[in-house]
Amino acid sequence: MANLKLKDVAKTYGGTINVLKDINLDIKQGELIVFVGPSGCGKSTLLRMIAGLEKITRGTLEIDGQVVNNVPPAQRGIAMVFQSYALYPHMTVRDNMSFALKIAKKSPAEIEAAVAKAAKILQLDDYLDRLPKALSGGQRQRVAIGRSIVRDPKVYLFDEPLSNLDAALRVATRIEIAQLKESMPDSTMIYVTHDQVEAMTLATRIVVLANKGIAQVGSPLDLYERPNGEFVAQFIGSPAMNLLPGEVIGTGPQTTVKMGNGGVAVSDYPTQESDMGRHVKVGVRPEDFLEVATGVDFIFNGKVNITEALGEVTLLYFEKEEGAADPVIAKLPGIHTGLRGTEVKLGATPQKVHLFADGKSLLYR
Amino acid sequence: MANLKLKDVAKTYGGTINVLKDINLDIKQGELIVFVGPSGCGKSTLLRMIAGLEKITRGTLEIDGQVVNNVPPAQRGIAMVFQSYALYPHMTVRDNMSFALKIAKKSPAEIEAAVAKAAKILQLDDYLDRLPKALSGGQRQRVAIGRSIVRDPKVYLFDEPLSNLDAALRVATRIEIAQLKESMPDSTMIYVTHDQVEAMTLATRIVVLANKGIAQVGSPLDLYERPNGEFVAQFIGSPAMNLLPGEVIGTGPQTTVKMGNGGVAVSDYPTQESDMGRHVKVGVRPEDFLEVATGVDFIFNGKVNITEALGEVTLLYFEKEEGAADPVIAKLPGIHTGLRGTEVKLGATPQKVHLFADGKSLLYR
Amino acid sequence: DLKFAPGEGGFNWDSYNAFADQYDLPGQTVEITGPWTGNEKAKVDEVFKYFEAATGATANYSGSDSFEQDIVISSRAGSAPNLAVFPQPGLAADMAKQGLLTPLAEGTADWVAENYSAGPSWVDLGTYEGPDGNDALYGLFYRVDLKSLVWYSPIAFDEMGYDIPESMEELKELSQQIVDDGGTPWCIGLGSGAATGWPATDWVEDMMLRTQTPEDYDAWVSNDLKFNDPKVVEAIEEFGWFAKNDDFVQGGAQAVATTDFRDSPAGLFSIPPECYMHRAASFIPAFFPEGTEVGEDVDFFYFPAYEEKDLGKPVLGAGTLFGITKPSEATSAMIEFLKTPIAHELWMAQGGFLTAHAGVNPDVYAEDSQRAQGQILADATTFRFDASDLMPAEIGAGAFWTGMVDYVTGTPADAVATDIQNRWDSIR
Amino acid sequence: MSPMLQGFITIIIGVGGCVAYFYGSNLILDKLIFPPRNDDHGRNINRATLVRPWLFLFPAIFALGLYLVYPVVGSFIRSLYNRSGADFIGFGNYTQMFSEEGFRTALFNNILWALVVPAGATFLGLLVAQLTDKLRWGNIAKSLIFMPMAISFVGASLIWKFVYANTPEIGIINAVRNSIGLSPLDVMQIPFWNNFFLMVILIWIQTGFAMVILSAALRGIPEETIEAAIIDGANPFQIFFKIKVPQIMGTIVVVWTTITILVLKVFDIVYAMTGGNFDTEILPSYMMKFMFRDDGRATAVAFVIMIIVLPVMIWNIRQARREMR
Amino acid sequence: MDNIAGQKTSLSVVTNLSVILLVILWLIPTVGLLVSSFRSNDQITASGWWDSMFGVEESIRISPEPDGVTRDGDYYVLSGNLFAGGSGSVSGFGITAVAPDAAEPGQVYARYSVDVTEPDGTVDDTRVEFAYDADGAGTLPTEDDEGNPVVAGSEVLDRSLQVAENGDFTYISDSDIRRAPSVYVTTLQPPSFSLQNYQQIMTSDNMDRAFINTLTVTIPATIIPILIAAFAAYALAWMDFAGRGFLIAMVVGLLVVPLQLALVPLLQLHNRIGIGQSFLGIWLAHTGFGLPLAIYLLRNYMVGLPRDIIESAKVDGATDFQVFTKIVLPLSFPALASFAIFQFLWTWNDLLIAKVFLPSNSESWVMTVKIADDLLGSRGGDWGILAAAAFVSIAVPLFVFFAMQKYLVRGLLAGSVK
Ligand SMILES: Nc1ncnc2c1ncn2[C@@H]1O[C@H](COP(=O)(O)OP(=O)(O)OP(=O)(O)O)[C@@H](O)[C@H]1O
Ligand SMILES: Nc1ncnc2c1ncn2[C@@H]1O[C@H](COP(=O)(O)OP(=O)(O)OP(=O)(O)O)[C@@H](O)[C@H]1O
Ligand SMILES: [Mg+2]
Ligand SMILES: [Mg+2]
Repeated sequence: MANLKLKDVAKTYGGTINVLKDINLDIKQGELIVFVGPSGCGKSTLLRMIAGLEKITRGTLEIDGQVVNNVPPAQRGIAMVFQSYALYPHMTVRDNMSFALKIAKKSPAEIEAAVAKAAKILQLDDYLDRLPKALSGGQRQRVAIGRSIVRDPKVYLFDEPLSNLDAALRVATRIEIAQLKESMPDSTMIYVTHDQVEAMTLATRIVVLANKGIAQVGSPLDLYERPNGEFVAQFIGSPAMNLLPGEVIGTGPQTTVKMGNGGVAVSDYPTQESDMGRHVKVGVRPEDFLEVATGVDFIFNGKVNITEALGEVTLLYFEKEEGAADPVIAKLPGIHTGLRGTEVKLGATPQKVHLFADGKSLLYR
Repeated sequence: MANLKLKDVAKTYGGTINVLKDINLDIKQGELIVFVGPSGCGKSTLLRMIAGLEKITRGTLEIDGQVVNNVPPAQRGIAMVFQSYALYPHMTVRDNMSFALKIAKKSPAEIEAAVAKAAKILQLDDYLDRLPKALSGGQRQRVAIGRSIVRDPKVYLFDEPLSNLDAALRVATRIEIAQLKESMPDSTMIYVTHDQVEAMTLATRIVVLANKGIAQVGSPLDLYERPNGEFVAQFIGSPAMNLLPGEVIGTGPQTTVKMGNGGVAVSDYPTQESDMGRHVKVGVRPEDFLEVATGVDFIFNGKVNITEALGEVTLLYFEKEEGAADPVIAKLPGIHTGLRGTEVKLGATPQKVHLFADGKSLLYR
Repeated sequence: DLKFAPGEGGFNWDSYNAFADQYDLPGQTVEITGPWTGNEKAKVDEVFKYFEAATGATANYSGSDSFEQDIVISSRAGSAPNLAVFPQPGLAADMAKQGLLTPLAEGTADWVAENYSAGPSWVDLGTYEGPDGNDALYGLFYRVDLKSLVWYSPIAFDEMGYDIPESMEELKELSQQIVDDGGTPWCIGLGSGAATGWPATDWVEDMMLRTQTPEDYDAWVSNDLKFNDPKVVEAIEEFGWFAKNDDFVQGGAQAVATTDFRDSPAGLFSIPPECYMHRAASFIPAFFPEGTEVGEDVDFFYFPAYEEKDLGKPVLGAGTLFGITKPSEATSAMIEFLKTPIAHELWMAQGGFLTAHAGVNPDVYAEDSQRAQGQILADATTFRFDASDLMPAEIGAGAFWTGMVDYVTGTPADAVATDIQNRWDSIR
Repeated sequence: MSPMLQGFITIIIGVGGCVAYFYGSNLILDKLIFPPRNDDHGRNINRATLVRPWLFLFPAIFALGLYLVYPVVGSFIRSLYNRSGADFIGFGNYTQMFSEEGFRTALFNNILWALVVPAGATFLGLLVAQLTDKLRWGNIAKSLIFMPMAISFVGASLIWKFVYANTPEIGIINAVRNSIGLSPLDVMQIPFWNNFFLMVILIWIQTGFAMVILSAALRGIPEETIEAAIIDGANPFQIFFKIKVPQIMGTIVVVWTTITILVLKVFDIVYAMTGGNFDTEILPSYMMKFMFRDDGRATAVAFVIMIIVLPVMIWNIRQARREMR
Repeated sequence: MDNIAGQKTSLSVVTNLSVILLVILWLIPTVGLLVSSFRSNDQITASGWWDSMFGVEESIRISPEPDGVTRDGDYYVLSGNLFAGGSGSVSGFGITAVAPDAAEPGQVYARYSVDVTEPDGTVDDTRVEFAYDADGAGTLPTEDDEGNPVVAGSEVLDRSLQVAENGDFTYISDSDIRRAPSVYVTTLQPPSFSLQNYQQIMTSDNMDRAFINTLTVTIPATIIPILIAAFAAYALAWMDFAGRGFLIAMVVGLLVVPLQLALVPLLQLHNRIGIGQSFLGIWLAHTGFGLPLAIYLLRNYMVGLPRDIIESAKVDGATDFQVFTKIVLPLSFPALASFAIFQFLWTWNDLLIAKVFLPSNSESWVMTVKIADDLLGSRGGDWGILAAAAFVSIAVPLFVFFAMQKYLVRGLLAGSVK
């Protein structure tokens, strides 16, 4: 039912604090768009502008082809989960959830059913008659989610809806949201999250916001596999992609890069003759690193500083090299103990080796 | 400086709502204890009792051997990050952070330095002169963290300090906290989180709260590898461990279990003769599943319902069997596409196969 | 800077000099509170200046609208002034009974009896029962108000060819004639905030004096004559003859109850006249429009008595009295000062002052009209003090007031009178 | 010394003394009496915690006790004595009073006042607070509506004489009636309804009070809840009645209570407008009739007034209990 | 909130209109008072304030000086201008107060003595008055007021008056004009306002002194109770101790104590302990009387502050004193400001307490006492002064209101907790 189109949208607070500019985005009906981006980059602000809670300073927002800059929130057919919950403090959980339905003059039976269903999904059955102040943080967040899912809006806006939930519930709720989405293929959802897994699993497309604008838009795998620049490359995936300086020494459909301290990286990124000798950054995700035997070509070698055993995988933090902003991190499958302090050589398959020059990916030029 | 000892601690709200009971816990000086548990299980409450913000209904809390049930918060030498931030709305970020130091009559220079340092770590330099209301959710949370780390307390209490931060910042802050901890080996930290990775990477020991009490206490790997029951097994690790019903058909140092639809599981869990024929649950973590070829012994086979490609790994959701609460999930390394709707057979190495009877682990009897 | 240079004019300077010679009290202060504010305060301050000049003491006078309340509070709390000026004897009697007043020096009673015209009655009015149950003189009257006056506009009377009525019968005829001529004879206003109703009590008292004997009047004051006695009811209805007739009063009978007494004379001065007569006490010129000259724009005549009743020329009056709330040497001196003719003359000369002191020189009256009022006083065959001021406060400053309002707004006279009598019974 | 300077110094001393007490006493408590040192560290802190509330409360309790409780108790005792204060007559004053028509009228009127005025003023105050909240000239509107608060009761009564006076030249109501050809009417004399015309005056004054407090409360409502309601599709009325009003219910109770209590104290209006005539007497003005004449009776009325407030008090105490939980 | 898109203009129009309506309703009485404060007492009682803005047709009596009377046959003639030395415009005139506009300017108004035949047949003499145009001869009415026929030819001119619009008049009388005759004209009186009332108030002796005294009373009497009450309110809202509920109940109960009950015992007490009537005494009195409301209002506000913030401060090591001064007090500004406004108003307008607790000499008069006791014409009848006084004394409280209003801010707590 709802296509959204943002055209050159910008937001300025108090006339001077410039928060967003040049936002251009087409959201198709039925998409689930996830906004990600560093804290404070304007995700909530963008969501609030779409909801109509914040005036759009410049540009236009269209819903289904109609400019709605001046349409009040109630007429936009949206539901929203607020980052700060925004529960009605004087109403019980039940009343919080049924408020919108009562406003819409739904029948009591209908309301009852909708609330019961949402409460079941969110495991809130026992708390329906409590006031928000007697709930835990996570429970409050669930009520906020419940409030939006009892309604049947054209567009759902979720501002970090799961941040206070425990892992199990988070997975469960995430799946609920995915199913909700699936059961209503026509409704559009916009979702802000900091959780990579959420972003990756839920999104039809991910919008990475950074630096007051959109850094890249694309499907999760796109962003993961083909980031258009260093920012997105490092932002998507956790721990962040390692970026190592090098110099192009072979071009063609595959590119060879000479690394510092003797390593050599081969990437599937194609390059032209003219790129020869260019200083580039070689990007390898921690999980793409492989331990290589001595003698074999390695991309990086270094001394392990810290190891973190996560069960299925182990994180290796290498000692930070001079000049580097972050230490190199590798994520090796299985449990590795006793590596601390030892020298480890790492390589990667050419598909997994990304190349960037001047912050931009060499794939996108 | 600070050993904490909780003895038979219990909490009841309003005389009737029983939230916690029989909490016994020794926290040694210098430990970093992480509380995890389902939303609403009482983590914040426990933290608040330790801080002295909530009366202890029954039992005693000792700090360094002294019962402090009645000592006011200010005298307990603690710093706390509130789940709800609890920023001072009338103070700028700078004043929020320096408040405690001013109270403690630190010199202006000292304060200035401490605030600057914390602001740098938390990337708040640009916001020091703003009021909380002009901050984003994540920025507010960072201020709340900043407020605690500028101080030098005996005990740090963190209530989901990172839930609103983006992945990069979250990793960075997590590492900061780890380093902070390392630089002050004497200070004790208690940390509530929903993030498995946080829990696993930071904790000296993890306390799993459930069902009004402590389910298990142990080091992260302990909990991951040797959960004492189904609850902990499913709670730690994400997606949760799969539990499949079976019947013991072979005992000894290794145990053989006959599964439904023809599968056989072999576990390193030792069993006795008497266990023969016992109905058990076989637990396999999604990441421990391996795809096995036809003909080879498999533990589970089923039709793939959904796949989620996360980049480095792919999640397979199988169709839910009748009677099972949750679908079986497998996490296979690499990118697998086109599996949807196909039949897949899964097995696992014996070390990774857990056995539970009546909800308890067969290891702990 | 004394207002009248000593030694000049018709003042009794001898009495002043004699007083001045007798007292020398530098550094002492007399605190006085009273009901006079504004203009009147300015005038009395002038008088006190002579006391200061004569004795070297300081006299601090402060006036208040809510004097009755203030004086009770301050004397009970123990921070009373030295002297209080009571607007009516009732309150003074109350306070005397509670021991909050000090009796005047012995011999004062004799002095008043001798030196005031109709002296003994002034002594009676100032004599109350003390806390010990013994009667003593507590109050010295200073300034008298004449209440039996009807104010009118001579020009209007002239133009309409009306004559000043010599008897109550003529007054009633005149009232009727004015109505016949298309005018409204009377302006009556009972409004006075919390004290609403009191102007009607003056009417009724005047009517009492004109329909009943002075003895009945006295009996009424002491409630030996019940309030609901037909005699009293008759007097009330006499008042009603004027006030409850829509044609006779400006705005109709309904307006009587709420029109403020201070605004009520205004009708005399409007063009065309809203009314031709207004019965009010001698202080009413204070509320005439600015620049009004008594004698020219407005004048008064004696509120006449019935010719047929043959009760002479009764006059209703009231007065303020000084009582000692905190004795001191200077306070006694002040009382002595008030006994001198000069103390009375000094205010007489500023206007708006009548006195019962027989030793004053009438020449110093500021206006002829005052002299005329003095003449009415002198011609009186009967002088009676305002009854409501003498009744217990619950009646005279309570039930009587509200009863009158009830009466003019419709309750029959006997019902009103019975109500008031019941109240009176209940406070015994 | 110039009076200006003198006044200034007195102000400094007065206010400074007060500040010094709080600051000093806390300092002394913490540093001298129960210093958190040595071995009794914890115990001393606990002791200080026990004492501190009373330190904070002491001046208030002292002043309240001296300036209110003491006179009230004294007055209660006085109300059991007769007019002169010499004879103990038990509840004689009370029984006597209840047998009087005048008192019963006053009581009835007063209950009417206590119901109508707080309701009217609170409602209008809430309305104004809400309506002006977003207006660009809201502050001006508020100041204008607040203005009557700044006028003394006597001034206010005077103002309303210009409205109610029964002559068309002075009273605006009758001027209007006159202009449409109706005969003048004295609204102060319309039985029963005249009470309401008097109440209008107090409502006119007190709306400003309600408005100020309620508008502060309205502004304290978390904006997100309103935004959430907007998104939930609530129209402005629903937002107002279902979201805003319930959230400031506590404040509404406060305003209501305060005005009720004021109603039970204010005698000036009735006093100045009708002097209690035409059956408009209310208890405070009834009391003033006896005040300083028959103290036994006056104090007895005062206690009847206090009893009228009892329901409001209980309501408040309940509310406070609920909050403390 | 002000940022929400698409707020309906129709709604805002309705809001604006209804506020305007309310404000007007509220202002009508006040404007009346304001206008009245510029009028003299006589004007106030003579016409409504709403008429004062415009010129009013008013009838006045003018008595021209009888100088220069000339004789014309049997008659004495006086002529001149009614507005001697001034100007004006006559819209009607007459010779009696009863009919001040009997004739129009330019006409002649005459009174004749005539004989009439009464219904019973007797002939009586009476007077008829009528107006006619100056250029034409008047026709005598055939009946008098009562409808009795006039005996023809019996008329004798008594007096006549002719007035032109500019005030020129000719007065003819059959008897010698020795006293000034009364001529009534109806003219348009220009609106008349003056600062007389204000002048009288502002320039009266010692007004500056009274003003300072008022401030001396008001400022500490506002601040001290707020200070004391704020501490008490904090204790009652956020500190845990036995008897808290009882104390709260007591405060609510004491709200209702009528002041009058307390005056006498307290003044006695002050006298006994040596405070007597003094500024200290009145501060204490105002403090005592203002406290219950202050504690009540402030406590209710403070209870509503987010618990987490206060706890956070406690964890940060703040003592109760510091929590109070550094956190609760600044966050309670709206409540403090509201109460400050009210306490200020109350003490500013107070007359009773000032009279009881301050010495009654003019040195220590506050403004209310000064106005009530000194300026108001005797017995409070001077409405003009009262109105002006009300406005003079409104000024400072309004200023306080404006100054404090900015503390009644929105979103003080925004961003502090989730
Ligand atoms: N004031 C209260 N009255 C009654 N019950 C309460 C109150 N506060 C909290 N609870 C209940 O106590 C339980 C524990 O709350 P707590 O805030 O400690 O949970 P939590 O473990 O921190 O959860 P979360 O992870 O969601 O923050 C919850 O079920 C909550 O509903
Ligand atoms: N009222 C305001 N005035 C000025 N700046 C503001 C205001 N509100 C937000 N900002 C700034 O706008 C930027 C974007 O805020 P926003 O809340 O949209 O961030 P966000 O992307 O949602 O961050 P987070 O993930 O931390 O919630 C932030 O830097 C914030 O400081
Ligand atoms: Mg946000
Ligand atoms: Mg919690």
